[in-house]
Amino acid sequence: MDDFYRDFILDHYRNPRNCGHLDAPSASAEDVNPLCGDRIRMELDVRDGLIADVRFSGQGCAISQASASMLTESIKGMRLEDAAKLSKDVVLENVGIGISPTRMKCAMLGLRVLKSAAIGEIAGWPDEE
Amino acid sequence: MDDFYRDFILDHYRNPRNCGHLDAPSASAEDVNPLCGDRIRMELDVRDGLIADVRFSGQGCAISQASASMLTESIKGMRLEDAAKLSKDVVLENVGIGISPTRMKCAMLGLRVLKSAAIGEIAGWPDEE
Amino acid sequence: MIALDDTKLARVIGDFPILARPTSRGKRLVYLDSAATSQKPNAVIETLDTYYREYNANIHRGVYEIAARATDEFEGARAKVARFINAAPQEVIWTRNATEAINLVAYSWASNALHPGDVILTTELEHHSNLVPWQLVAQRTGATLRFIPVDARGELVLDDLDALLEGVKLLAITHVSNTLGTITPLERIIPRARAAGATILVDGAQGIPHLAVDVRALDADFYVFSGHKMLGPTGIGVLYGKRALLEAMPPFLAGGDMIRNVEYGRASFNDLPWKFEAGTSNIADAIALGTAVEYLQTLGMDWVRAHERDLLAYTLERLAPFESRGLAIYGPKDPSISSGVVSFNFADIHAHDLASILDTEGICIRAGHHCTMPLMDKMGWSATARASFYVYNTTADVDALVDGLEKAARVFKL
Amino acid sequence: MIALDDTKLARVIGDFPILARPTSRGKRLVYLDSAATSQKPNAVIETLDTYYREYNANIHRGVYEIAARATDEFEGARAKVARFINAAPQEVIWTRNATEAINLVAYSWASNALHPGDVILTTELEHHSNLVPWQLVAQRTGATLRFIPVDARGELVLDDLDALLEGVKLLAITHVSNTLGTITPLERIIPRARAAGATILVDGAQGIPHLAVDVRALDADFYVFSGHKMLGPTGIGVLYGKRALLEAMPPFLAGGDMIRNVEYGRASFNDLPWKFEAGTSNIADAIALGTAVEYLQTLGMDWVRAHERDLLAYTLERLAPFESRGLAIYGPKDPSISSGVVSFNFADIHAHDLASILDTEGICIRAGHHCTMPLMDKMGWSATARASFYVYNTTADVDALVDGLEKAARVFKL
Ligand SMILES: Cc1ncc(COP(=O)(O)O)c(C=O)c1O
Ligand SMILES: Cc1ncc(COP(=O)(O)O)c(C=O)c1O
Repeated sequence: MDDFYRDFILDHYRNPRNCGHLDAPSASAEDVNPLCGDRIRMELDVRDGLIADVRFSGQGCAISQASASMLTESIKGMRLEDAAKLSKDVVLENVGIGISPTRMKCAMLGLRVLKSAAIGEIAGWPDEE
Repeated sequence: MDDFYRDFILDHYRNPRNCGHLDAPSASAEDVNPLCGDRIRMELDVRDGLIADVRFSGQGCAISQASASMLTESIKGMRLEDAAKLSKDVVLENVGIGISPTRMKCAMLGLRVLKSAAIGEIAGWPDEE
Repeated sequence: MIALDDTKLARVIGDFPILARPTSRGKRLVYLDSAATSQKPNAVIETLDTYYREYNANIHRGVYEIAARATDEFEGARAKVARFINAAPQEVIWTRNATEAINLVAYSWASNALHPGDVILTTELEHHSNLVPWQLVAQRTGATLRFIPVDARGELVLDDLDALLEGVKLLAITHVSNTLGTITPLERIIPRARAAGATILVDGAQGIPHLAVDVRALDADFYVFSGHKMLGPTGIGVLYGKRALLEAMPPFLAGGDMIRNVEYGRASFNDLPWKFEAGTSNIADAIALGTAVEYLQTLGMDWVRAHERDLLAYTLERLAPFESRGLAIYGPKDPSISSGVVSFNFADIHAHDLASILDTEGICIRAGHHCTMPLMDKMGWSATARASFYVYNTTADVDALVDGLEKAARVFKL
Repeated sequence: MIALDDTKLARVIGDFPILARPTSRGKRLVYLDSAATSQKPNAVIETLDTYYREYNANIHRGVYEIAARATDEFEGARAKVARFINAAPQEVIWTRNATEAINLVAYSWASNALHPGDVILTTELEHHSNLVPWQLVAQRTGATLRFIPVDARGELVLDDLDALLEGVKLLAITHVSNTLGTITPLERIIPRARAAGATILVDGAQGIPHLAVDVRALDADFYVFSGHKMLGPTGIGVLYGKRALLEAMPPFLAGGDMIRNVEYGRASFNDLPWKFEAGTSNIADAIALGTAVEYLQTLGMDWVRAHERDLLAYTLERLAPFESRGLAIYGPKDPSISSGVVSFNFADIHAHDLASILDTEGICIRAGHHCTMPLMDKMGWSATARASFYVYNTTADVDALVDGLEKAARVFKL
């Protein structure tokens, strides 16, 4: 796991992108990882079926926060229905190096919340699909 | 245990002495061994502090029934207060050969009920005194 | 008929270390009390050993290596049990034993779902564990108890089943009688109870060790069992429940692991199955139950059932000559509707005395009321002797029992 | 100060097989999570093994040899635990864990004894297991919850204790905080709660593993604990209760072993302690907990306490230089009022990341809310890292932790 914390991960952790809130989000969701208490909120601005803008907020470990930060970058401009179908690979590709199974839920929390926002109900854990 | 079942034990089991009921017992008690369901009732006729007569009834294994039968013979004519203080030795001497620990409560059920009748409240297990 | 030189059976026996240990009198251990608790194969014992020597750690919240392994093995065991009964893992709740599982349903479901006048239907065969909790529920809720009667052979009398089912909110019924071995005809009873709108709990404590169980095919709402009767360790059991029912039920025990979020003033609760698992689970024993289930699957439940049916038939055949000498055999004498249990009394030898005499020969049977006092009262038996079989028993064990009866006859001068 | 070459300590370490097993990365296992669950000595593991290989049998009702041995060992273990806490065997009820013991009191005692307006007093330090059951009791009975506050150091504020005790029917209080290590001043609180007429339950889950406990001297009405945190196996715990209280309480779980007499329509119940033990007990693990208690007695609880106090002092000394680099240490920093627990955060490294990095070095610590979410909220911590000690830990383990912190600082480019 120690090789996970590369510079760009720490950068996303310490300087999260798209962090904060939208004035009038057209979709949003929030969830916690009950095992560790990490919490993430995602707010989307959807126009013509496309994700025009996104903000996330929350607290937690470097894995959950950096993964969420990178995810917001990946999805800007994406069709909402495609975002709803994202698999865990998007997160795994963003972070680059395999995450230990015990921390997988940390990495997937942002994606889970994004998908919940996209489908309008609580989504399952992406790693259990 | 197989050497326990000598002729006189089987005789007491099959032909219990002092078995039945008294017309007007001056003291009585009844109890079950919750582990095996054996049940014994003791009725005493006490005159001038002496056990003038005794009857027992019940159902159960050869150990409990024969021990109770022999006990009734041991206590006839005994002072009630002495009966109340009887130790498990009276039973062990009657039956003659050591009883396995798992069956000790069977052997002591009659004595426990007798002591309960003598003291007017539920007595403890004689083997745990 | 089973051959004693059956290599599979020989291999099975070799898997159970306790069977190789002579008694203090130097006798071979003839274990005929598996309905009380089964013996454990090496694989199960070694699972416990490996857990404590290699990866003992508290589960779910630990990020370090041994905690991850413990969590995986623990949830993996749940998945094994779920597959064994054809359920989803979320529907498998760990409990201490079948009794706790029944009480969980009694507290969490029945205390809320039952109201004055509602009827709980059960049978006259039940173990105290599937009777007394409902007596207490009846006291708490004002519901009443009703019983499906048994006949003199120990079979359920279903003639009036539809009348009995009237107003029934809960049917609580055993899969197999621990006293008589009767397999209840669940496939005939459950559809009618379902049609009558009843919720159905099956006490599988004596069912699942001996019969292939598919909870979906059975269509029970709840199915409960104990690990220790199916080659698993003591201290672990299972409540299976249909997901929608479990989702709707409030938690039973509260504390660590079953919560989602807690404030000083209030709490919300975790998803299934953890909602019903409060405090540190019996981690080691749950994992070992997973091993027990694998062991049974490797044997094949069809083999298990066939083996026990054959043993039962052999036993009835060997015991028949004793009937003229005062042996009374209780329960259905048809191995096709009976699991591996034989209950009996021998002349005027009390069951406890019989058990003590057999013990001197290394033969372990149970004597007493088998936690079915009302059934004993109804049948007019003060106690019975009970021999019960499992995967490791052989015709040689039955022969030893028969020799033991001869010895008892000699001791009691019959 | 403890010397690392202490021969007693070396012998202790040798008794724990898991500590001799390197991690998958070839690191020495540095186990600093005993507050979650302790490791087990050979003697405990072997007790389980011997039980299953030599005398596994159901207890109390069996007349044969192995059943008699199992019964003797099971009740013998109860007697050992009773002596360990200075109670009578009848006052020692086996449960799965501390959580179940608390829930037993919540259902059997509190649901009957508490009424609308009654107050349950607890503390802001409690583990969810000693909080959520009382929230549910309050919902069921109309009682209200009140809290003894903690200060910023994690010590209870007792200034207003007499006012807080007004109208209190139940005081439910931890002996030791699992998150901060705080030892609560029970000897000051209990007499005042007693004077106020409260019934007193002490959550001893983190107390009894580390401190000598005499329940009579403590004058608690109930004292609960888990075997797995005190060198015993998972799946077994204890409810100690004063005899008169337990006698007056109705049964909790119903079923086999806890009954005296059963008819179809009603049942009467067994004597203590069996009245509260329904279904087949966790026989093997109860016996093994007896072994764990013997092991602790052989070490001597005074040695255990002194060892942990010394380790805690050493840890605080080694961690002090990190404070200028962003290390925040929580909880009382006085080893005389703290058990072997250190909770901390290091700069902006989240506790989970810290735990993952330490894991790569074989160091096992816990990260998160430690089942004390409300305390975390109050203190304003989203998570903490926690290192906790037990009999087998050494200054070398603390040194490894310190090296691990240096590594984490490098990884996070602090
Ligand atoms: C203070 C405290 N109370 C109660 C518990 C619950 O113990 P168990 O999970 O063994 O029931 C714990 C265990 O984490 C604890 O630390
Ligand atoms: C039919 C039946 N139900 C329930 C039980 C209770 O099982 P446990 O004691 O493991 O809870 C038993 C065990 O004897 C049983 O035979």
